[in-house]
Amino acid sequence: MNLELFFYLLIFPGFLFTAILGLTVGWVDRKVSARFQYRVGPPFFQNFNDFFKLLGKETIIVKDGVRSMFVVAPFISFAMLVLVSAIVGTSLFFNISFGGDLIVIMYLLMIFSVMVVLGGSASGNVYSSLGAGREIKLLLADELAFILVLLVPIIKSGYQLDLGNILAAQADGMFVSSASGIIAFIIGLLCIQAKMTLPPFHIPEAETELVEGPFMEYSGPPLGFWKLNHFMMYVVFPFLLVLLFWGGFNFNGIEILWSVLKYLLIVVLMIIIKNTNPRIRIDTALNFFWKYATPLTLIAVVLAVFGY
Amino acid sequence: MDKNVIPVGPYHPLLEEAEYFTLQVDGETVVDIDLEIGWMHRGHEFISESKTFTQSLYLVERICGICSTSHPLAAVHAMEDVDNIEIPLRARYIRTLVGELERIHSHLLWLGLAGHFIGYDTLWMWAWKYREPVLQMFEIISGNRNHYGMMRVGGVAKDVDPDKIKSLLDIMDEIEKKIQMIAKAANDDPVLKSRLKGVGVLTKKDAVDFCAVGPTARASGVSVDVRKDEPTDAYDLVDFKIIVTENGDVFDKTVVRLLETFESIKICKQCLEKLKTVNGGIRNNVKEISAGEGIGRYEAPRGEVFHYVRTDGTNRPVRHKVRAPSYVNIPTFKASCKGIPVADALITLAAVDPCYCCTERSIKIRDKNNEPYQLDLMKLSREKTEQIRRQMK
Amino acid sequence: MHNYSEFISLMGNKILSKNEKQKRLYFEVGNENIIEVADYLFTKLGCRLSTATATETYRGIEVLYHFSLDKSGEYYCPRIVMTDKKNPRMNSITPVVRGAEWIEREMSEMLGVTFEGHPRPEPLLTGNHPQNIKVPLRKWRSNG
Amino acid sequence: MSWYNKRLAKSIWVYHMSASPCNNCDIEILDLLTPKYDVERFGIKLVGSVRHADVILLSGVINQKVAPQVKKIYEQAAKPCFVVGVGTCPASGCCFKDSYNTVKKREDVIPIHLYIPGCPPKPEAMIEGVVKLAGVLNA
Repeated sequence: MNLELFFYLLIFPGFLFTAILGLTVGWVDRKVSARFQYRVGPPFFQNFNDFFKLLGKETIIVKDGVRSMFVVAPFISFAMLVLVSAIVGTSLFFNISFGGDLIVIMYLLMIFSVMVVLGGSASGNVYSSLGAGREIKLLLADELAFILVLLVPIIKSGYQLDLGNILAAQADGMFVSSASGIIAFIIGLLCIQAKMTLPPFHIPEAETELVEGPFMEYSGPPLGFWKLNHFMMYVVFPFLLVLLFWGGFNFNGIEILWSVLKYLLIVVLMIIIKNTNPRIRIDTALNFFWKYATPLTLIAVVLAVFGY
Repeated sequence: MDKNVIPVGPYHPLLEEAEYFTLQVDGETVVDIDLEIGWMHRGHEFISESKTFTQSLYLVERICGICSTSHPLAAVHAMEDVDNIEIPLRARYIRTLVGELERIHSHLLWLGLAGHFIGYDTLWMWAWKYREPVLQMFEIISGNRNHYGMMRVGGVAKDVDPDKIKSLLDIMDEIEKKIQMIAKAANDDPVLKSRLKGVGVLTKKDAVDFCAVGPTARASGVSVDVRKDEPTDAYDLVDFKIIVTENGDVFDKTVVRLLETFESIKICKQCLEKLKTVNGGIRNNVKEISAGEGIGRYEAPRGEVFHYVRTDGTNRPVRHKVRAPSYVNIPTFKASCKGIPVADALITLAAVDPCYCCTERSIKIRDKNNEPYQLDLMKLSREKTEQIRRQMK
Repeated sequence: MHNYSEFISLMGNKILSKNEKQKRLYFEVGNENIIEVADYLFTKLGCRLSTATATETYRGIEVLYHFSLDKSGEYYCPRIVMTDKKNPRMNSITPVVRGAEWIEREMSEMLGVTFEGHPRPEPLLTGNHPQNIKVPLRKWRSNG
Repeated sequence: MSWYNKRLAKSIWVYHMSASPCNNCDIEILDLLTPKYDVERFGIKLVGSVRHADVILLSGVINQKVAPQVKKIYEQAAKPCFVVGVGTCPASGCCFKDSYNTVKKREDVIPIHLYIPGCPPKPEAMIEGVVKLAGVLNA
């Protein structure tokens, strides 16, 4: 049992698989973005090289900063992501799940964002703290919409919090094919964009305003782990969306192709949104999520309650 | 709420050059802005006084790498103004051609960087992709991508090869099509519009008060353009319009620049057509410049470049004063940045197309007693956390 | 075409000497009249202040303002000569022309001219300079 | 360490530091990232914070006011970090060497490991310079 747990956590749906797939998809992202911009883009092993290079660099710990928090934050958030990927992955691939795992996922993702904020403000740099401040505002903006998005599949599966049951409820039809499902899916995609701080929501780490925001003072391995975290999210969030709205993966014969396609489609959608939008202001983001996205999702929830 | 200070720079990715702004903010709103400069100061005016006139052209070309035609052109205008030296017709067309090509490349460069500043890297890459053919044209005409070394007192240094005019015109056509595409894309983008419209307004009165020049002034409704006001070179022989808009916000500055690019393309085409037929020398031999003083100016992409030369009959200037357009445009930040969010302040700062290499300056905040207002960054970050915590309750 | 006579007659004896060139009018005014002349050029004529040049000559420190009349491309250049090289002082025109602030600050640090009535008479380029450069554009001439 | 050096050579993150240049080298450096030259092919990426940098591209003759900042920024970089002097200015001072405001001994301010001369160097020359640096790492 314990051995299996380690396998799930560290190798298959957990750390190793997510990291490798994430870095690869990160390459896809960079490559597709480059093609968008008439460029060639980086070679395949680029993200791996970047990561290993950062592992060997000097780690500078800022004198003014809160040392412990500064160092620990990237690793805790990394652990959170590994856990989430293991939970999502096991229910996707092995159909193993437990009672309240959607709530657990929500909490773990929250911890991740909080770690970004703590790490950023622990570095004692004014840009980092501004970035952390914006991260909090962004979290406030998208969190409610995201929770409401998660509510839709819960309601549609007959009030199940169990990922396995949600998956099972989609056996005779994906949620995305219903009215409430499609609304929730689109808003969910935007929430993910915000959670991953991809354009147009890369407000906290706005390169030309706040340098790299919360990650500005990081160097060496901690920075490497922040980058890895970012790429791992390319796996975690699309998987979650596939699970909640698109009926999960199926690995029988030709169905594999369809499963891969599902995942790639979400990633490509994210990349397209990323490359065709300038950064918006934090107040515009708040406005967008509170005035439009959240009410829309509420409608979706109501629709779901009435079974549409 | 306490006033906080955001230092921008001296090294900050928003600015290619080292500059130091301090934004005094109240929450996320900019209350005041100050600027401390001198990080780029190289003492051009001092060096120029120890150089001969021709050497001085090499030097003024290196004031700024983006306006590297405007400064030599203004300098030769000033030197020619001392003695009223005439230049051949063909040289006039070549000067105009190079000057307008520079405007195209500079405006595209700005458009790309503006896209980068608001986090729209795709726009950046596109604008810069279509800037390359312009540099290619420069390479065909002058042999260099930047720092063309074309200007001489009494004419130009190199002739445009008549065999290449056809291919130059072809490149021009291609550029025009591509820029039209970008302009359309930029104009139709709703997010871009909402991000730029009504941001960082510089009123007409402020523009006049601060003596702003170039697209900064023209976007605010002040019709000032050296090319029309005092046509030198071939500007009185070609047909073009001055673009003036009324609102003075960042969006209008973008529009002015984009439309100006088309005007420049028009001028370039006319010049190239004329170069097919106009023959003659490209340079009058100027042996010496007599004692006197001369004012030369040229409409650089960013506005009027002003050179003043005072001579005493030797081959060196007694005084060579340079005034770059950014020098008068940058103080307008004080008017256009007040009362807008921090996120907008940065694009407003960039909208002037500031060239600090030309200007030589950066920002400092002073409190009531005129003491430098300094803030412990750690304290600031803690206050910010505290503030956020209060907001979250 | 370029008729400065109206301006010259209006200013009367305020103009100490003048030098007319095709589109440029260089004229000398006394220190006490510069604000009035600048106000007239900027407010009444609608000129734009291009810049100002300070030069060290044998007569003293000269400050030459360049007012550009954009409608016709003409330049009005009032010149002030300060014979006291040790401590040159003159009136600032910044209260009248706001855009002159930086220009006067720079002249002040480059050639050591004191502008009386300037709202912010501190160095512009060499503020916080580690080497504390003083009047660099005068250094090599003032020895002789 | 050769394995690590190879990774480093394939993933060079550059920080662009302008120390009173004429701006031309700077736009040519940015030009490197754009479609025609696209140095992302070689894993070169422009970063905003010097803490992330492996190579500092220094352009411009260093003036006396900016020199302490340049020094400070170099000290903040996470080592190993190399400095490449782009253009004639860091190499010889170009036409500004006689000025009252330029640093006469640039080596005292920042150690420069590689010079790319030219005013400005063509982007091809810059790529060659950085590739040479990578070649040293690979050896």
